[in-house]
Amino acid sequence: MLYAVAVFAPLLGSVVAGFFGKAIGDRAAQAVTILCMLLASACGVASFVSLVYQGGTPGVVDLGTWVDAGSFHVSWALRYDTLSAVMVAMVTCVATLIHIYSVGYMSHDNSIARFFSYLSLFTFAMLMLVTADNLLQLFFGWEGVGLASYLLIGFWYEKPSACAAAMKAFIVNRIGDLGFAVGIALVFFTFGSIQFGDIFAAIGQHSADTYHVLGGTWPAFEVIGVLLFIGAMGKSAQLGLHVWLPDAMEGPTPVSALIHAATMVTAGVFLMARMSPLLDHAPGALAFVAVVGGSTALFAATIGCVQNDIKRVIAYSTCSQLGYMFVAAGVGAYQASIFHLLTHAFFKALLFMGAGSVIHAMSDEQDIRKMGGIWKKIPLTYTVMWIGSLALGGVYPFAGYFSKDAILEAAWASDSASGHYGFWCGLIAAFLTAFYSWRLLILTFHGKPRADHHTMEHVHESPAVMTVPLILLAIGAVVLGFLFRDQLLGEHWQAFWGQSIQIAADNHVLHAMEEVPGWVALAPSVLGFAGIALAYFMYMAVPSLPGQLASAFAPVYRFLLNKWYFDELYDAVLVRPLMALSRLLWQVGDATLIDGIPNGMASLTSDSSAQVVKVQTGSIANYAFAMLIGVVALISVFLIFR
Amino acid sequence: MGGAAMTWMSLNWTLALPEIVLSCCGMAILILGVVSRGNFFRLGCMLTVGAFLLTAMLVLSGANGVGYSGLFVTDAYSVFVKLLVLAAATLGVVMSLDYNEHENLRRFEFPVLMLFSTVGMMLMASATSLMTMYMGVELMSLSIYVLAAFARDELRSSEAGLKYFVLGSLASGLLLYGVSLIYGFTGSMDFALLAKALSDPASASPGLVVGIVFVLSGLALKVSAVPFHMWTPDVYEGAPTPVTAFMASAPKVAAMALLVRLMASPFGHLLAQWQQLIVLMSIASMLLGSLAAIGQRNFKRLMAYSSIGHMGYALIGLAAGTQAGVRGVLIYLVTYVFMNIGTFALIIAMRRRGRAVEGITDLAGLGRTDPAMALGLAVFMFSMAGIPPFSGFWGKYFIFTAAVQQGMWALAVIGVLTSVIGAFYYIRIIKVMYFDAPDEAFDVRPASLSFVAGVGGLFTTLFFLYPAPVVAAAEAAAKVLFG
Amino acid sequence: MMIAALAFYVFAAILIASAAMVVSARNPVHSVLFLILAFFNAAALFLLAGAEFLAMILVIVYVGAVAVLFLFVVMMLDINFSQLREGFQRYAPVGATIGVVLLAELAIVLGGWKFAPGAASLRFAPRAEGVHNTAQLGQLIYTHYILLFQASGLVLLVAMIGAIVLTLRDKTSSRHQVIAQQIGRMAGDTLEMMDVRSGAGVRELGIIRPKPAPEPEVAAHDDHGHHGGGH
Amino acid sequence: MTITDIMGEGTDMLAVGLGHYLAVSAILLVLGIFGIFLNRKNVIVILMSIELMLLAVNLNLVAFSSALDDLTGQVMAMFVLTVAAAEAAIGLAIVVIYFRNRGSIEVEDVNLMKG
Amino acid sequence: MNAAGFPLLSLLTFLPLAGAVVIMSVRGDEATVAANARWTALWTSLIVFALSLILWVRFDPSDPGFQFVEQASWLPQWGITYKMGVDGISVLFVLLSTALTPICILASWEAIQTRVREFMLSFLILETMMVGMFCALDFVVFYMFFEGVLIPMYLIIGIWGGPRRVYAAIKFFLYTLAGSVLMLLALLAMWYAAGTTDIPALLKYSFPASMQTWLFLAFFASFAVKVPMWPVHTWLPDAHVEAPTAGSVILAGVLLKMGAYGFLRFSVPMLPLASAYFAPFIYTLSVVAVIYTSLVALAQTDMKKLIAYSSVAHMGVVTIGIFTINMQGVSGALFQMLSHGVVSAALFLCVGVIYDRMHTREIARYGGLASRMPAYAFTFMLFTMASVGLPGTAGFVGEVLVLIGAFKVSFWLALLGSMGMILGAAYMLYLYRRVVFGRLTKDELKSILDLSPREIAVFAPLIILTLWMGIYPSSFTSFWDASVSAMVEHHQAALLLHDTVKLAGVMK
Repeated sequence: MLYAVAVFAPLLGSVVAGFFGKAIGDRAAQAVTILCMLLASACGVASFVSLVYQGGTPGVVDLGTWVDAGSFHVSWALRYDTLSAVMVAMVTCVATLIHIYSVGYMSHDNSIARFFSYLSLFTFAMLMLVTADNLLQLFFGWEGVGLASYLLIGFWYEKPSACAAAMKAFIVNRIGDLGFAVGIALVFFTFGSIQFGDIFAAIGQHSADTYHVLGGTWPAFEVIGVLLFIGAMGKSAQLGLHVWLPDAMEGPTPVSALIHAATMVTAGVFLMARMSPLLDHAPGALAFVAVVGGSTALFAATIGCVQNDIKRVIAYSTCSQLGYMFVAAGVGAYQASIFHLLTHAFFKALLFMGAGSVIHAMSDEQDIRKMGGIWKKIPLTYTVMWIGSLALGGVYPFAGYFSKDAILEAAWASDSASGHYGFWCGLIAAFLTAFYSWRLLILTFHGKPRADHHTMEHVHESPAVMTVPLILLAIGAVVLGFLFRDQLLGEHWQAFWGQSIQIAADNHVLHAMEEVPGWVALAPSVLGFAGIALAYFMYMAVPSLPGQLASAFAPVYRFLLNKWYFDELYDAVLVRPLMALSRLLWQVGDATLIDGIPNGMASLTSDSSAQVVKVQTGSIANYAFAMLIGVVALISVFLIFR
Repeated sequence: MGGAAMTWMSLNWTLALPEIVLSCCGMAILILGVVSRGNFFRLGCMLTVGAFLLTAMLVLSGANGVGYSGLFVTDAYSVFVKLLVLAAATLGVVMSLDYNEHENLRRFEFPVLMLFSTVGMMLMASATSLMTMYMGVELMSLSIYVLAAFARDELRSSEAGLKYFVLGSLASGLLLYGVSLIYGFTGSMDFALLAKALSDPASASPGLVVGIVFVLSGLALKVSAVPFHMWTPDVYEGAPTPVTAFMASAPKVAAMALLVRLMASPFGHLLAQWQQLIVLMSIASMLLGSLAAIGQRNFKRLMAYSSIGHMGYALIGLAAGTQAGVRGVLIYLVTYVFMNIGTFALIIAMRRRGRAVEGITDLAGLGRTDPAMALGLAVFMFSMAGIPPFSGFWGKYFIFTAAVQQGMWALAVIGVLTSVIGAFYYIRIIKVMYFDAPDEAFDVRPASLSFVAGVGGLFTTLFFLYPAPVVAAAEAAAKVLFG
Repeated sequence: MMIAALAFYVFAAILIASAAMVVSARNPVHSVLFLILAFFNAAALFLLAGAEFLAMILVIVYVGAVAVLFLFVVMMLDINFSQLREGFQRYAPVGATIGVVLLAELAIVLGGWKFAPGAASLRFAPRAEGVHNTAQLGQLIYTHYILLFQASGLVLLVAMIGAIVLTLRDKTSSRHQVIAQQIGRMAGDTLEMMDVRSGAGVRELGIIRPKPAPEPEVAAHDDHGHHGGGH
Repeated sequence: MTITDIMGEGTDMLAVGLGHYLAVSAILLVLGIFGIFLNRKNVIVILMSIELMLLAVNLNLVAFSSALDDLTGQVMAMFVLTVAAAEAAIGLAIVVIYFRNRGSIEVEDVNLMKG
Repeated sequence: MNAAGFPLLSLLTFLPLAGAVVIMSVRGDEATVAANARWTALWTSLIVFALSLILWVRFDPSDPGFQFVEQASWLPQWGITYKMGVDGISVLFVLLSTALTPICILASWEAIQTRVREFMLSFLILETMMVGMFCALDFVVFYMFFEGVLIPMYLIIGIWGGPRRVYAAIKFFLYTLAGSVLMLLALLAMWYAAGTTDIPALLKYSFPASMQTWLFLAFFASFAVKVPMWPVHTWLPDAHVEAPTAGSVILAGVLLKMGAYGFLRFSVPMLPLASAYFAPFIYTLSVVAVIYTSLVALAQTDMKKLIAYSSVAHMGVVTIGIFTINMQGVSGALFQMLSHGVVSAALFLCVGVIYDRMHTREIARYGGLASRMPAYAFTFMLFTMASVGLPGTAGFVGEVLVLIGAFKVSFWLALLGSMGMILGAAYMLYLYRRVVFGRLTKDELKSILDLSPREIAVFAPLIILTLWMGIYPSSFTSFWDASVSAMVEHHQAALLLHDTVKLAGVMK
């Protein structure tokens, strides 16, 4: 079946490139992986089309048993429904483009085959994630993308910062994964199965289930929801567990585009959507999701405003956009979150790859303070960056406009405190988004060239192999919102989504969002333009202003520049104490205390041995005396205890 | 039981045929030795071995029964013990062949004394009277006193003889005093009659039990149970090594067997009275045996402490006071004898440039210089530590079984824990042999020692394959005392 | 009865006193002499208890043989007895305590002595009426106790062998002539014939010192070599 | 026949009671033991102490024999005497060779091996 | 006689001894003897492995009982028989042992240059002991093999080990011995109570509740040390660090499983009440083990020690799984044992590879190996990930099953017991980063060589196994499903019975 081909073709490519890369050469490795990707995307799109537009029937492709222990059955199976199909299509398409882009971008690297193998491996894992038919397989893909992300962030393993970033990404993700894994256990505990079909079918039976934890009794669904969301927080870099994402920019830019913008980080959102039938019965968990999402959206946007690394700015923007998606999920508008996920995949990949193009042009310079004045030299890149920013900023009719508006409307329409919180956060974030997007654009492309002469001379447009994907993505960033808005969110959303997103009977968000007050619909756009204007004012009109502001509000500026001191906080609160604790446990706990007992017993034994031996004086008289004492003692024992 | 009615045959004198034959052989060898010209030592040893084998055959083929007016018995128990004693003695004599040549101890009296000592042990095994017991003990001990001092030009040897003699005599004094008290209380020295008289534990007077304590002390010295062990390390160290080997095995067996028979048979009903004492001695022996050995540098001395420990384990079986316990003791003794003799054979083989060495560090790197010897020693050490599948494990297994069956948990736990402490010094020897840098190689090992070590090693290693005969024999023997 | 009792007390007192002297006398010769005295008194006590044969044996064997042997050895070894009593003082308190405890325990035990209920029936050799003590002992020893009698013979034999093997010395401490060895000695064993060039020095010939003569083999005897061990 | 009968029968033999004999014997035994471990003079005295102990035993045996009116005790005492003689011989032989090697038979000198 | 038609298990057990005899009988100069010993050992172990595959093929997974049973009279009057057999719980460990032995022998091909004959001898004897222990169906036979393992392992650590080998070897020996002698007492008590040492019979026998407590503690003393559980784990890092590579491999691969196997074979099924009673205690220790030793691992500067500590943490997961006593938990524990057997063994081999080249295990002495040793980097990465429990590798399945099993017991148990997910990732990746990643700056590393064909041959089966176990674990779990469910049911029934009896007592 095409669907399975779409999933496994990248694996094939990865294995070939990985194991035989050396033998067949870089070119061949690239060719194989890209061919596989093309095949995959063709199949992916085909299966999407056939399912959604040609009346195909959703189903499950069973590949075999995986884990089997008592009542715990897990199969390898590919779920074929709209949600998966959409994701498959999106992932394969974006990934294909990024593969192609990488041919150009990585052309000077010396382990190309490895890179392509990793990319394809990642794609495979992501596909496994989105097509999973059960939570465990989803977890497989989840961890698989984590691995690929780790490998790709640490691709330039000779850079210590890259290695550290890779580790950080993996470990922080693991923290979330722990919650996810425990969530899976609770799902099994509640439903007796972790097969999506079984879970969704049994929602009604178990909706009153409770679970005791943390000294209270909670509805089981709420606990599940929170636990799964903790997993999603890790993967989707939500507030608290976001710290890995900016660091992950240590990886090559296509990686940032693919993993840290378009696909992997959205896995959390996907998980929320996937579990929508359950989550919709867990209002508390949803509120939590919305609050965290809203906070992240705002929080990341504030940081994005002051960052100077081009990729980091985009990374924080990703973080912020993911927050939006969670707000949508948190108010029950899963469709909206997936919609934003899709559009975001395109425009964010576009932005990253555009940034990559810039970096490429600037001889691997990433600091926007050292750029500027290059828009004429790389017009195509400049254009696509504009398109990407417009989409990101939510300017009509670019894709971002539709999806972001939908989210904010849904948040408002949800008519809940958490929804409103999400709405206001999102609104402010929309303003900030526009601001930092244009700040980036202006600083990068306009003004006086701040790079050294040598670099400026080398600024050139990227080769076609890089620009073509950019153009394709740009097209996507322009048209996607327009094309899909109604299908995904309109009255007939059910026709599109089928059974893949099920919402509770009392969830009318999609309907209500059409009827929000006018100002709600308008506000994002207005604020977006305001942000653009502010950016223009600060960086184009009065370029000295930012510096003055920064020195005037130095604490705030430093606070933002240092990312709210999250890294430092974690370092001080978690990492250092843990490392100290581990040394303490080792040196004191193990080496002194625990080993002290056997070692102490050993020395006690040898000491007492020395004492015992002292009795053995060699003197006959003493020996005789000892015997006599023995006799007397024995007689006494006998007489006393008889 | 008037003397007049007594006929020669009613004594059942044939029951003691093995002893009689062995004594006659001993005297014959003595005469031959005296009249022969030249060195009779080697031949004397051979003849002694022959005599032992002959005796063993007689023991095996002899009938069971009580003879000599109740002084002497031949039963499964005595047969078991005698065979074991004879085996140990035979191997002991074989071991001395080469050693004595080297150390200028080639005098034919040596095997003869071993022989008479063995006669004493056989008497002990068959003793059913306190008198027979005493005579057996003395015959055995007197010979060994002399043997211990046999290297008469060596201070260490004569000191060993002196110490053993003095303390041994003191012990026999105590023993005798105990015998006199028991006799005084019951009017008899016959085990069967004693058992009858003491069938009611309540009737036992303090005097009797104090007598038992004295007897116990006297025998405890022979098995070197704490606190009557003090002579052991010094004597083991000082005595010529084959003598050490001999007295670490055969007399221990005989004395332990006698102790068991004495405690189980005439005083069996008084179990509650003496059990505690045995438990105390057992615990003390195990503790001391394992602790004191740790710091030792001299291998023979280490073996002394080791044997103290081993006797502590054997006493567990006695303390249990059951048939299973006695069975355990017997099996333990069997395994003990073979691993002990084997170890000593290899200690004797520790000879460098013609001079005997005894330090544990002299074994350094033996695994490389003489793998066979190292392997042998390793087997014995592991076995003594009670690591399966070697026979030492089985000894402990059956001993602890008895203790557990009687619910003597504390004893059993202390037993196994001391065996762990004990394991430390056994594996330390293995460590020296295998882990340390090699020292100069030992001299070529004479065949006789290889033979003895081989017998011990094979028994120790292969015992687990077919333990049934030994266990069955021990069971049968134990049954005699309780049946 | 009175006389017998009086005799008992006298003999017992002397016995104990002389035993104490055995232990505490400074001069070992005195100890032996007190031992002899103790034996005599013990023999007297035996007599009082009706064991005439044993009493005689004690005098003959012990006084006549054993004690004299002691005396002999003490004198032969010529031990100086100057330093005494050090250990005695050091160990006396604790030793005395233990001794007193032991004595007290024995007193408790023996004080209330009673026989086993069936003791009478358990007797193996009740005294026969009208048979002399010695005769009856003889009858017992040569019949019922023949085994032990023989065993005691073995014990004595062992003692004899032991005493001989330990103390008998051949007069071999000096080197003595082994004629066979002298006759069997070959010239080639000790002599090396070399061709000596004229004018060649000893060093040139590679001869630094003459080849050592082989150790003369001494006939096997007991106390050659390996003195003192040196372990 | 009861014990008192035996005792009664024995009394004509026994000038004084069994207890007296036992007491003397016990004292003798304790003296012998004292001699062994309190005496630090020379080894021969230890041997003599052992003889004292054996004497105590013999006294006991004879006393019981008399009290029980049974000859077994005396037979035993005879064997004890025999063995004691043998012991003395061997003991002295050992002392002699020890003296030859060590040049002393002081008790405290006998301590080459210890530990 | 049994499914194989001949005494397969005995053959598996004692064939290595035959190889040992062959090795012993070789005479000649050192090189000849060494070469001969290597080849003989390899072939012997390969033949044994090939034979053990019969188990894989002929084992009937649907039968919860013992299969391939063989029996010979040994001490018949005393209830002790020589009885061998495997059930779903033990069969795969037999295979694990037979599979790891040739790998170990191959791994020491060049690493061991001194006293090769003795080394191979020890290894074959060790194989006998391991296989025998997993096959034993008589308690005494079991104990013999269980203890017998000490001998070759002691020698392997002590002779071919590192600088502190003597300390490590003696510590290992005494620690384990101290534990197992107490088990011996329990064994004897069981023998006395049940009149037999036959394991299948003992499994059916129900011991009185009060006795169970003591028996359990005695068993615990032995198995906890062997597993090892916190706080009796400290022998393990020492032993691992000092042992030669192959020793560490077999120690981690099989020997640690003996303790867990003991829990599964004896403690849980034979002493259901005590197991239930002590389960919280075990959970506590296990959770502490997971967190504590993971943290300690984080601080290590010695590669082997780090992996050794990780073993303790992983075995903590195993003990949690075992004492959840439900299908998933036990199944997960078994799987974790198997996977740990493969993965940690492979990790030790990975350390061995570079140790053979550089003769140091100090992490700080390495760095940037990836550029010189890509194949090694890949292999190490794979096993690192497996150790971390990445889905798709062997390490994951066990952990997730235990997690699910533990969740049935308690949320916190599941959560804390799975902390290894995070901490494990931390210390393993930290290790990997310091050794393999980074810039290769150290001169002595510049000429380091990548995996040799022999080493690839060593790793290949382990890689395949790791992935196979991760992707298609049911081919392994199916072996023990029936046995485990029988065990769990038996356990529930025993608890129920006890409760009923108690209730009845109260009613009266």
